[in-house]
Amino acid sequence: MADDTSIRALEEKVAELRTMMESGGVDLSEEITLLEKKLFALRREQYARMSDWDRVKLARHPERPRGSPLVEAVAENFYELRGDRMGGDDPALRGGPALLDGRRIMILFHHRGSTREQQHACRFGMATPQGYRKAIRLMNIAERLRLPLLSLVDTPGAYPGVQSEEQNIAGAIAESISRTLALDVPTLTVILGEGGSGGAIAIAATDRVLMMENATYSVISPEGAAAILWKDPQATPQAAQALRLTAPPLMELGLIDQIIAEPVGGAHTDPKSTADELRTAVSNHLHELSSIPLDELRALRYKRYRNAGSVRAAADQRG
Amino acid sequence: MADDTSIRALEEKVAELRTMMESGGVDLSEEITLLEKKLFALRREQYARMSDWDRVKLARHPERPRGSPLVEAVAENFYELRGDRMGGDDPALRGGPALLDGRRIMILFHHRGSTREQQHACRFGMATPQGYRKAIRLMNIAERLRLPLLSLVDTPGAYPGVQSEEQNIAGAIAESISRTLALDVPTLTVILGEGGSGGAIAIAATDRVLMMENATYSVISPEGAAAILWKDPQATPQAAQALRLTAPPLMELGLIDQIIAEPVGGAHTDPKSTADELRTAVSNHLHELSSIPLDELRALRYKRYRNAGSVRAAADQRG
Amino acid sequence: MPIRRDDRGRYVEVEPRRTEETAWLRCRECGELVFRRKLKESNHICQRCGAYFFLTAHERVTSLVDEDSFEPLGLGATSLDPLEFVDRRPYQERLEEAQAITGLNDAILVGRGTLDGCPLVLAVMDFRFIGGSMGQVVGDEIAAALERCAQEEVPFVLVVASGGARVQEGMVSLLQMAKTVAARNVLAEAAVPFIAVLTYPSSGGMLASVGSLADITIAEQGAMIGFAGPRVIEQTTGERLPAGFQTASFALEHGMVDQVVTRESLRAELTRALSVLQGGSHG
Amino acid sequence: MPIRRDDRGRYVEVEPRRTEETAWLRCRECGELVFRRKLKESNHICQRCGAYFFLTAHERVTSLVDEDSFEPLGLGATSLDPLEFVDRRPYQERLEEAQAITGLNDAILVGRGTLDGCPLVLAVMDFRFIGGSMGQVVGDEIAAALERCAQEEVPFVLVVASGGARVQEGMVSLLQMAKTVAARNVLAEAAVPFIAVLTYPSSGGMLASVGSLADITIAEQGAMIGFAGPRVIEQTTGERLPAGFQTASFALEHGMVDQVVTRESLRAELTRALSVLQGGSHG
Ligand SMILES: [Zn+2]
Ligand SMILES: [Zn+2]
Repeated sequence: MADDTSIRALEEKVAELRTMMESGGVDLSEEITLLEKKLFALRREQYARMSDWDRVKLARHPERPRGSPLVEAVAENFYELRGDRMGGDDPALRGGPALLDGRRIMILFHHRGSTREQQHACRFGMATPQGYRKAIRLMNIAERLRLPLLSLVDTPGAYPGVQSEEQNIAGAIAESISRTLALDVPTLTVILGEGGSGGAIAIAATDRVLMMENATYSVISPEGAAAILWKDPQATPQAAQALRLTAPPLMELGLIDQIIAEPVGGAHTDPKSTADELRTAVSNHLHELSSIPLDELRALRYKRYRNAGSVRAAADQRG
Repeated sequence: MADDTSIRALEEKVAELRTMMESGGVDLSEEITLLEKKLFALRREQYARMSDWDRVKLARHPERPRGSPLVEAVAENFYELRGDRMGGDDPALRGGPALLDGRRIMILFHHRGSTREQQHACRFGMATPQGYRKAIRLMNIAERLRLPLLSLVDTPGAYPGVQSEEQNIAGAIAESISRTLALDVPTLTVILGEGGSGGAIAIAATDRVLMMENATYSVISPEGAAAILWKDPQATPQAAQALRLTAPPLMELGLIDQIIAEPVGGAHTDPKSTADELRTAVSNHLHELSSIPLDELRALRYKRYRNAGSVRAAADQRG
Repeated sequence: MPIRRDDRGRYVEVEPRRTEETAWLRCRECGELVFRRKLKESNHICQRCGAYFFLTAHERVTSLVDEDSFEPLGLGATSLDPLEFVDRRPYQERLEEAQAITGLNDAILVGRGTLDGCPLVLAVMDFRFIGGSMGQVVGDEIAAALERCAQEEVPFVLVVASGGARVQEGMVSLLQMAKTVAARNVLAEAAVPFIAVLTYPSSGGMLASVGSLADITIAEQGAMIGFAGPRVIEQTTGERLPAGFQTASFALEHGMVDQVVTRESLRAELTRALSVLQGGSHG
Repeated sequence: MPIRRDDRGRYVEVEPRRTEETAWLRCRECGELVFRRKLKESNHICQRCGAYFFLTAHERVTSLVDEDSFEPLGLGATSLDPLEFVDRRPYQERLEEAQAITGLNDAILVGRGTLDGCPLVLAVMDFRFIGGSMGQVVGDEIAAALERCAQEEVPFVLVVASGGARVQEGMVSLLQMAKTVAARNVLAEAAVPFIAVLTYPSSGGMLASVGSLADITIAEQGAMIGFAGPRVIEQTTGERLPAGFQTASFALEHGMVDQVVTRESLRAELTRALSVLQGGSHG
């Protein structure tokens, strides 16, 4: 991000003053408040002129709230279900029943891990066929027990490994999309961080799709697009821009339903308020969805995806 | 089988005479006819006093009609579907759509192989989780395309290997039973040779269950029962008897619906007529089943398995 | 399906032949003599080495439901010995002996109760009863319990301790797999939760049917979970079994169960699972 | 999703930039110069070495349906360039070029026809059109074809030749995965058969959606079948790719397809598949 260094310097200064005050007993609260105001202004200024590529970096920010800590913050009584019942358990795609604002739901979410070991085990949130087959199992349970489905998407994409191909990752994604579309319960997706291509859509073909303000949702990573279309890694920021992977253009294209506001500076600057905003948005949409009869819901869902980015639907809209 | 040697001697003698007649030009047809009559009588006599253990050996007879040759003889246009779409294809449990007596059906069958290499690859008809997951996939297609299901069972049991356990063979069998029971098409099983325990019931919980005259259907092999209950391999014939694994007692217990007659001496003595008998029986049952409305069929199916070997149902029957 | 014992499991068996209760039991893991009354207080876990003594159905029920809340629902049936089976001894005799030892009609104890106030139907198997094998009575009891839960919309909890099918009932026992699965499908249609607890041992036809089809599957530490017995696998395939084969953590690693818990925390775990499946105000 | 080429496949590409037809083509496998008219007669297989030249959509259609039976059903739409995408060149330009080369509106040709008298709807992709990638037009065409098949109860045959999603349409292209799968679900409810033929290449978003959900899936020999491109896998994971990775036989061995057939026998194979799915007197 532009001016990142001056913001960091200011952040460090504030931290220093705090430490001084706590250990030394000198009252520096006034100075701190002033500096924090300055910091906030800088952040807002920077935030306002963020490029799409800045947004990608924010979506990937190592401290961004995500994975099981976020699930625990948003929902209560989360009970993790593990295993695909066919040979494995993928730690990159997780889920289980939980209570959200008093409502029983089934949550699916990508988990990228915070420590280096976790990240390695989770492959930074890139799920395998085992992950998507577990997701299908959890969707079956959700339908059986009539729990609305909440998908929290945050993945660079499905894991591109030899074993993934041997276990038919393409088929697992296809089946997962098919199962999501056929579910006889209300379904909702929030793109939390990165919504990476097939690995994301596998669990995101839901009745509604929301995006966090700084999330991205894309058919390919900007780096991948730069390499393939521009034949030039330097073109990555340009590719990020061209792909229209941030929330506002996707809202304009009619592909998402709501943008969930984040605190100035990004979700990581205030995980608590982020979780609250997220919970409120999810709760509202689930409330609305639950009032629609199931067959109507499925008909609406079909129409939504039948018309998604359709030449005809667009023509109708324009004409 | 008792007196097997004298029958074999006679068979050889007939073959010798035939060769003599064909090469030498001497007319021995009268002698051959006489000997064949004698042979038939011997076979019938032997057949009539077969022990249950003899029956087990007949069910396992290496030349018994089974597997894909039998499928080709019974049905037309068999189109094999391969793969579980999750990583593998089990050659021990096969299937695909076919026409039987002009009716489109989905066939599942165990394949034991005839050559040594085939038998090794098919593990003598012992299916793995991949086989049962393929079976579930084929059942899904059958339901989608409204094809009645025909299961041809011939397996010593599910394959007890390390990888089977790693891939959750128990879960695969359970899911296969569950899918069979929930199928929204008429379903029919024929126990062809060995109906070995969990590996058999996985695809045999159908609307009707038929047995070939010399087939066996058992919760455990006689050898296994002798080892565990008698702690004596010598007790195998006795165990075979005690387990009531042949068709007549299973008919008496109400667990099967029809016994399909085999030629004297067993199915392998006349594969052609065996296939014809099998086709006729299957065709008749499918015809009957197809006249029952599907929800009634599923209610009947539930009742059948709910009452199968039930203490209460038996008490009701006796009282 | 053989009735088997896994020597690698840290499970300690109570000698099943003895009808009279002895005051002292020897821990097979560490050799310690433990006082039976003390053992009960420690949830049947050896206080010296942590080995698990397996629980009788009654002990398991007591450890899981609210005090005095359990009300038996059994059908009161005993096996009809449909094959009139005799091996070295008549099956009838084995049945009577098992009944005398366990005080049960067959290898399962079914009843309703509450867990932290939450109503449930509980079915607990007893390994002492012919290896916890599933014959017609176990099949009938599980099916009836599932149907009842579907009708009354009460969650079903099944604690598995079974060597597999009841060989002495031949094909009648095999068909209990289909029966229990059919009844499980009824519960599914009623949208009522089903939780399975897999303990030592969970194998054979019991695992290859209703035991594998719960919404939530919890393995007790020390459980043996597998379709075929180790000896059968070795004899049939000649394969060497990997370390930790068919243990609870093997099952977790291979995607077969949702959680592995100690015996001490099983009750809390069940409460947790039931509360999320049953809780919620918006339905 | 990258547009990729598999050098291990025995597939020979026609240079896609040339609009005018040359009389001679060079076989990339054996170097032989082959006469274009001769090639057509041999089903676009090099007579010297057996290498496959990939087929244009029109060539594929001709090779599969009864003569003169094909009647195009396309929507006549062209991509709206929803992102107004420009990389080194505007997407609009690429579209126009591809249209000029292929004579198609987009990377798919849909129509009805008969195969040995049996009616079907056929959708064939053309790899020359921006790598056979799936954008809004391909998605719409496939969805419309599936809906038509469901309504008219005519089997659907899809011949895949696709590098994946149309990157230049961004998220609009990704959503075609959901669109085509939704329409496939409609066909399933109508009990109408769907056969997929996977050729060179079948990958990315096309394979991870409708391409993997047929009732019968046939791979053409020489097909490349896989989600991620070999280079992506190697770069992301550092893994070495096994021999025969993502070939048709790899797909068969790993349970992804039902049959592998040569190009010469594909037509007969489709007839065989359709006749068993459509045949039968009792319905
Ligand atoms: Zn001890
Ligand atoms: Zn050549």
